[in-house]
Amino acid sequence: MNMSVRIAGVTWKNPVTVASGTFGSGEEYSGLLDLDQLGAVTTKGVANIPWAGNPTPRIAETYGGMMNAIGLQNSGIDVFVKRDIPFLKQYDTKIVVNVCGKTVSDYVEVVERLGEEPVDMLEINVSCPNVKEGGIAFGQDPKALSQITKEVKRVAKQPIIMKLSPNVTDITQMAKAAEEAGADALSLINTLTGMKIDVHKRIFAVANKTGGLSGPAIKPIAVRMVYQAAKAVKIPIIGMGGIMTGEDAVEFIMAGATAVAVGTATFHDPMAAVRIVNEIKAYMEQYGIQDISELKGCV
Amino acid sequence: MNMSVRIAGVTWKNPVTVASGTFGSGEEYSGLLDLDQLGAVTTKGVANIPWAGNPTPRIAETYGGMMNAIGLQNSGIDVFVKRDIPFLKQYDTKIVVNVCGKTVSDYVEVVERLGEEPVDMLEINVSCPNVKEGGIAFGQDPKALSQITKEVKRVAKQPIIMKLSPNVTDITQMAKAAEEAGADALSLINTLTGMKIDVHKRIFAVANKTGGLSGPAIKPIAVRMVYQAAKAVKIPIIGMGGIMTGEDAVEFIMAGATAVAVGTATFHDPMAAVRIVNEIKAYMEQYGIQDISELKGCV
Amino acid sequence: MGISYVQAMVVRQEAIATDIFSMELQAPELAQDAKAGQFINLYSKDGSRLLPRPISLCQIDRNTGRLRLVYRVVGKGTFEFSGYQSGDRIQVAGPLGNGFTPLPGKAVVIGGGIGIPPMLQLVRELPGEVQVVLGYRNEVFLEEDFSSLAKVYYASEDGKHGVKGTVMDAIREYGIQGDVIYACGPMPMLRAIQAYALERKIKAQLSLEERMACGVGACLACVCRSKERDAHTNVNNKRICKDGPVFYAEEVDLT
Amino acid sequence: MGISYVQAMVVRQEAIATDIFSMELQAPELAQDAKAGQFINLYSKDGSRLLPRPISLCQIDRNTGRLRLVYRVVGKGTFEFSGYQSGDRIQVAGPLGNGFTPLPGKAVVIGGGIGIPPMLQLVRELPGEVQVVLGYRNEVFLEEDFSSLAKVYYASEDGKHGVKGTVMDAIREYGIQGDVIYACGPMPMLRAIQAYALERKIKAQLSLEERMACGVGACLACVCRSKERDAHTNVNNKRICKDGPVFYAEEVDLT
Repeated sequence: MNMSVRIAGVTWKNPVTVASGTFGSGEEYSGLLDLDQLGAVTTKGVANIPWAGNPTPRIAETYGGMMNAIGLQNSGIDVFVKRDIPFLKQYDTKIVVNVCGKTVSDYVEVVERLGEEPVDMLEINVSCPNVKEGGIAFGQDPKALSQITKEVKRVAKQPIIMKLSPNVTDITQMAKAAEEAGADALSLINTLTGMKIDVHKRIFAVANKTGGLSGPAIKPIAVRMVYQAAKAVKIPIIGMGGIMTGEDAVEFIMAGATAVAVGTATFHDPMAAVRIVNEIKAYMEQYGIQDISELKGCV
Repeated sequence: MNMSVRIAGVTWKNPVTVASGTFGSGEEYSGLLDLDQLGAVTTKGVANIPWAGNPTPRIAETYGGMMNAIGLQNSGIDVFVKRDIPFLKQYDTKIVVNVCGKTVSDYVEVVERLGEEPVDMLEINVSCPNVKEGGIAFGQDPKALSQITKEVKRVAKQPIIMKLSPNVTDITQMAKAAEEAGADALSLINTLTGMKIDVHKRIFAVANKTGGLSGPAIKPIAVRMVYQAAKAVKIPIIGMGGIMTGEDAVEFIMAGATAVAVGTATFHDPMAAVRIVNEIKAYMEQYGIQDISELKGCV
Repeated sequence: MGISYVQAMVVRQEAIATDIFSMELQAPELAQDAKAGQFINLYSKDGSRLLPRPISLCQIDRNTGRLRLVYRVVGKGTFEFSGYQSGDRIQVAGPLGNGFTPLPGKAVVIGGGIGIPPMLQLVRELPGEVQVVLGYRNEVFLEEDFSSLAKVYYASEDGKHGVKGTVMDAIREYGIQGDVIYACGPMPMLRAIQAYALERKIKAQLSLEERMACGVGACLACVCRSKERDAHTNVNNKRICKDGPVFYAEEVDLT
Repeated sequence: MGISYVQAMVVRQEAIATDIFSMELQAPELAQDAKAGQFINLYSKDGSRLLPRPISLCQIDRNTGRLRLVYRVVGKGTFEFSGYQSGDRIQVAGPLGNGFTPLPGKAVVIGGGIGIPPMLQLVRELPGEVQVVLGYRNEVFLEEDFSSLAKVYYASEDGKHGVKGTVMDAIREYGIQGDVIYACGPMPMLRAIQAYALERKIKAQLSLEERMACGVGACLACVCRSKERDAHTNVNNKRICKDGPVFYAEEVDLT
C-alpha cells in the first residue's frame, strides 16, 4: 500500500503535514509524537526580523472551532536558521517553512536566506488576517498575489506553495492568479476572519477584535474551496481546514487535494497528526486502496 | 423595560424574527410556539411562479452546523397571497416576506404583487447559493446588487431589506452598494457556500454538490460581518448566523444589529425563537438594561 | 394530536442484532397521540450534532406511556443513543408524520431491513387477517415479536431465513395475496412493491425515508416527487415528514 | 519529565464553595512527574468545545497517583467538569509548565481567589518556615487545608475574614516578612506584589494566567511581556504555558 505523495517534485512519505502556527517548529511536540511519522512538518511563519505579535488575549474558543490573532509572533530568520532547521533535520520528514512579511521585499529576503538552507519547500503566507500590513492584503487581490508570487519565485531555490485566504468572493480567481504567476503548489484554506464578543464584559474576546476562525466548524467551506481550486488549476493543493480525523483528510483528498494539513485538531489532541496518518491507512485498508492517489478527486 | 425596536419605520415588539426558510410560513410551527411572541415572522422565499427546488438529499449535518440546498422550492406568489398571508394576519406579529427570483423582473413582479398585500416588510434574497440563476449572482457583484435594489425600490410599497451574501471579499462594499441604491435595511448573513463528501459512499452529501452552511459553527463570521457592515452604513441591520441563545442574540446587537433572526437553532429546538426572546429579556434584567437600544453597538 | 417537545426517560436499552438496538422510552405525552407509521425526533446531547434523528415507532403503549424504538447504529448520533441506559434522559419531539391508515380487508404487511420495526406496531393495530413478509440481509431481528401476532414469511439475501432473495420473491414463492399492502423498507423494495400493487390494482401504503431537518414540514428538505401537483407545495413534491412518511402507491413517483 | 496525554479517572468531586469545586483524579502518569505550580489540560467531552481547560494542581500524591484540582466554574467547560462523578473518565494532558522552585529561607506564600489552590501543594513541598497569606472576595475555601500546614493570614473584601482589603493590606497589617515570596492570583494583586518585592529586593515567584490553546509553547497564544528579550522567542515575550506559568518578579512586565 502506497501512502506517499509527490508535491511539486518533493515526495512525502504520507500526505499529512501540520498547519503552520499550530505546531511551532516541531520541537514543542517532539516529546508527544514521532515527527518521523509525518509526511512533512510545516513550521510557524518566519519573517526577516523578529515580530512581537499582537496583545493578549490572542485566542478564543468558538462553537466547534477557535479564533486566533497571534499576529505572527516569530523569532526571525536568523534564530530560525540557527536553531529550528537543525532541529528538524534530525528527523526523517520533509521541512516546509512558512514565510511571512509586511512587504514584498520582506518575503523576498527570507526566501533568499532559505535558498541556502536544507529545507524542502516554502509556504508563502499571504493570507494572515491578523496583521495590519502584508498578510491578507496580498491574498485578497489577484494582482497583488500575482506580483508577490512572481517576486518570490524569481529568487526561490525551493518549490513555492502559496497559502491562500478563504476571505474572497472567488477562490478560483486567486488560485489561477497564483498558478499563472508560477506557484508550484497551493495551500488552502487559511482562517476565515471572525469576531467574538463577550456579552458579559462587553469586550472583544480577542484583543485584536477580529481573529482567524479555524476548526471543524469551517471544514465544509474549506472542502468546497479545495474542490473549486482543484478544478481550476493543475498545480497540487495541500488541503486544510478543520481536519480532525482520517476520514476528514480523505474528504479533502477526494475533493482534489494531494496532501492535507492538520491544524486546530492538535490543540484538541496533541497526537492528532500522527493518529490521522494511521486513520488514513486504516481507511485505505478497509476499502482496499493500493495507492492514495486513487482517492484524489474521486468524488 | 423596552424590547421593541424600530426598523425602517416598522416597530417590532421585540428584536427577534426567524431566518427565511427555517420556519416555513409560520403555520408549520404555530402548534409548537406562540407566534405572537415574535417581533416578526420572516417567511420562506416566494417567487412569481412555483419552484420545485433541488433534488434530494437537500441537507446534511455538519460539525456544529448544517448545509442546505433546498433550491428555494416555493408554492408561488398566488398561493402565498391566498393562503399564507391571511394565516399570519391572525397573529400580533410583523410579517416580513422573503422574495426570490431568477431575473430582476421576477423580483419586481413579486414585489409589485405584495404592494397591495397587508405585509410589513420585504426581504430580498439576493444571496441564495443554491440556485443556478438569480440568487447569489446578484449578491456577489456590487453593480448587480445596486441595480436590483433600485428596480425593487422603484415599485416597492413596503420597506425593502436586502439580504446579503457572506461569500464576498468585502461585505462593506456590498452593504454600501445596497444602501446607496436605496435599501431600507440589510439582513446578514445568508449561508456560506460549503461542501461535504461522504467518504464511504464517495458521493456529495447533498445532491446539489454545494450547499449553504449555517449554524453556530459560522457565528463568528456573521458577527464580524455585521460589525463591519454596521460601521459602513447607516441603515438598520438584521443580524443572523448561528444564533442559538439569548446571549448570541445580544452579541449580534452589540456588534451593531438592530434586530436578529433565529434560523438553524429552530431545527435543534422548535421553541428556540421564543426561548431566545425570553433569554434576551433575562439578560436585560440581569444587567439592568432599560431599553434594548442601549446594547446596540455598545462593544 | 399536537406535537410534544419533551425530555423522555430511557427505561430499557438492548442490542437485538448486529448494530440494531431496541430502546424503550417513557414519554406519555407522545405515546397518547402516536400511531403506527409515525416517527419521533431524537436530539443528540453533543453540541457538534444539531439536527434531530428521526426514528420510527416500533411499539406504542398508551397505557404505560411507553414508546419502543428499534434502530440501526449508522453514525455518531445513533451510536450515542445506543449508549443510553435505563434512567438516562433524552430530548424528543413527536409524534411526527401521518402514519399508516388501517383499511378493511386482508392485509399484507411488508418490511425490509430497518424498515421492519414500524410494521410491528401496525400489525398490533390491524383488525383483520394479517400476513407479514419480512426481508433481511442475513441476520434476523424482531421475528418473535411478529410471529406471536401473525403468520410471517421470510426472505433473506443469503437464503438462511425463508426464501433466498427479496420480499417480492417471497410473495411470489408463497403466493401471498391480500387486499391491502402496507410496506416500509429500502427504495428498491418500495419501487418493486409500488409496481406490483399498481399493476394488480391493490391499495398499497408505502412508508418513505429521506434526510430531514425540521420534521414538521417547514424546511422542505425531505420531499419526494408526487404524480399530481401537491395541494400544499403547489408543485409535484410532497413533504415526507409532514404529508408522509406514508403515501399511497399511486401518489408518489419513486423513479 | 515527559508530558502524558491520557484518560484519568475521577475519584472524588465535591463543591467546597459557591461555584468552587474540588475534583480528585487518578492519573499516576501525571502525578509521578508533577510539582507545585504546574497545571494540567482537561478536555471537554462535548464536540462543540475543542480547546482544553488548563487547571492548576492543588495537591499531588505521587504514592497514590492522585491529583487534586480545585477550580471555579466560569463557563460551560468547567460546568461540565463539575458534573463528573467518581468513576467517570476524562481526557487530560500534563504535567504542564515550569512550576515553583522552592528556595531556602523564610517563605511568604500568597494566594488570591482562584489563585489560592496551587499554593497548597507548594506549602506541602516547602522545607523551611512558611507563612501563608490568602485573599478572598468574601467566601473562604481551603482554609483548613492550609491552616493544618502553616500559619495563615487572611484578607477579604468584605472584612469577614481577616483584614478588610487585599493580601497586601494583610501583609502590612500583620507585618509579615520573609526571604522569598511565592504568589498566584489576579493581575492587580500580582502587580502589587511585584512592586513590593522589587522595591525590597525580595525574591518573588509569580504564577501568571492567560488564555491558552496548545499548552506546550507551540501556538504562542499565552504570552506575557518580558523585561529582557527572551532567549527562545527572541522578542520581549515569554510563553506562560511553557516558560511559566511561574516567573520571577524581575523577569516580567505586568504593566
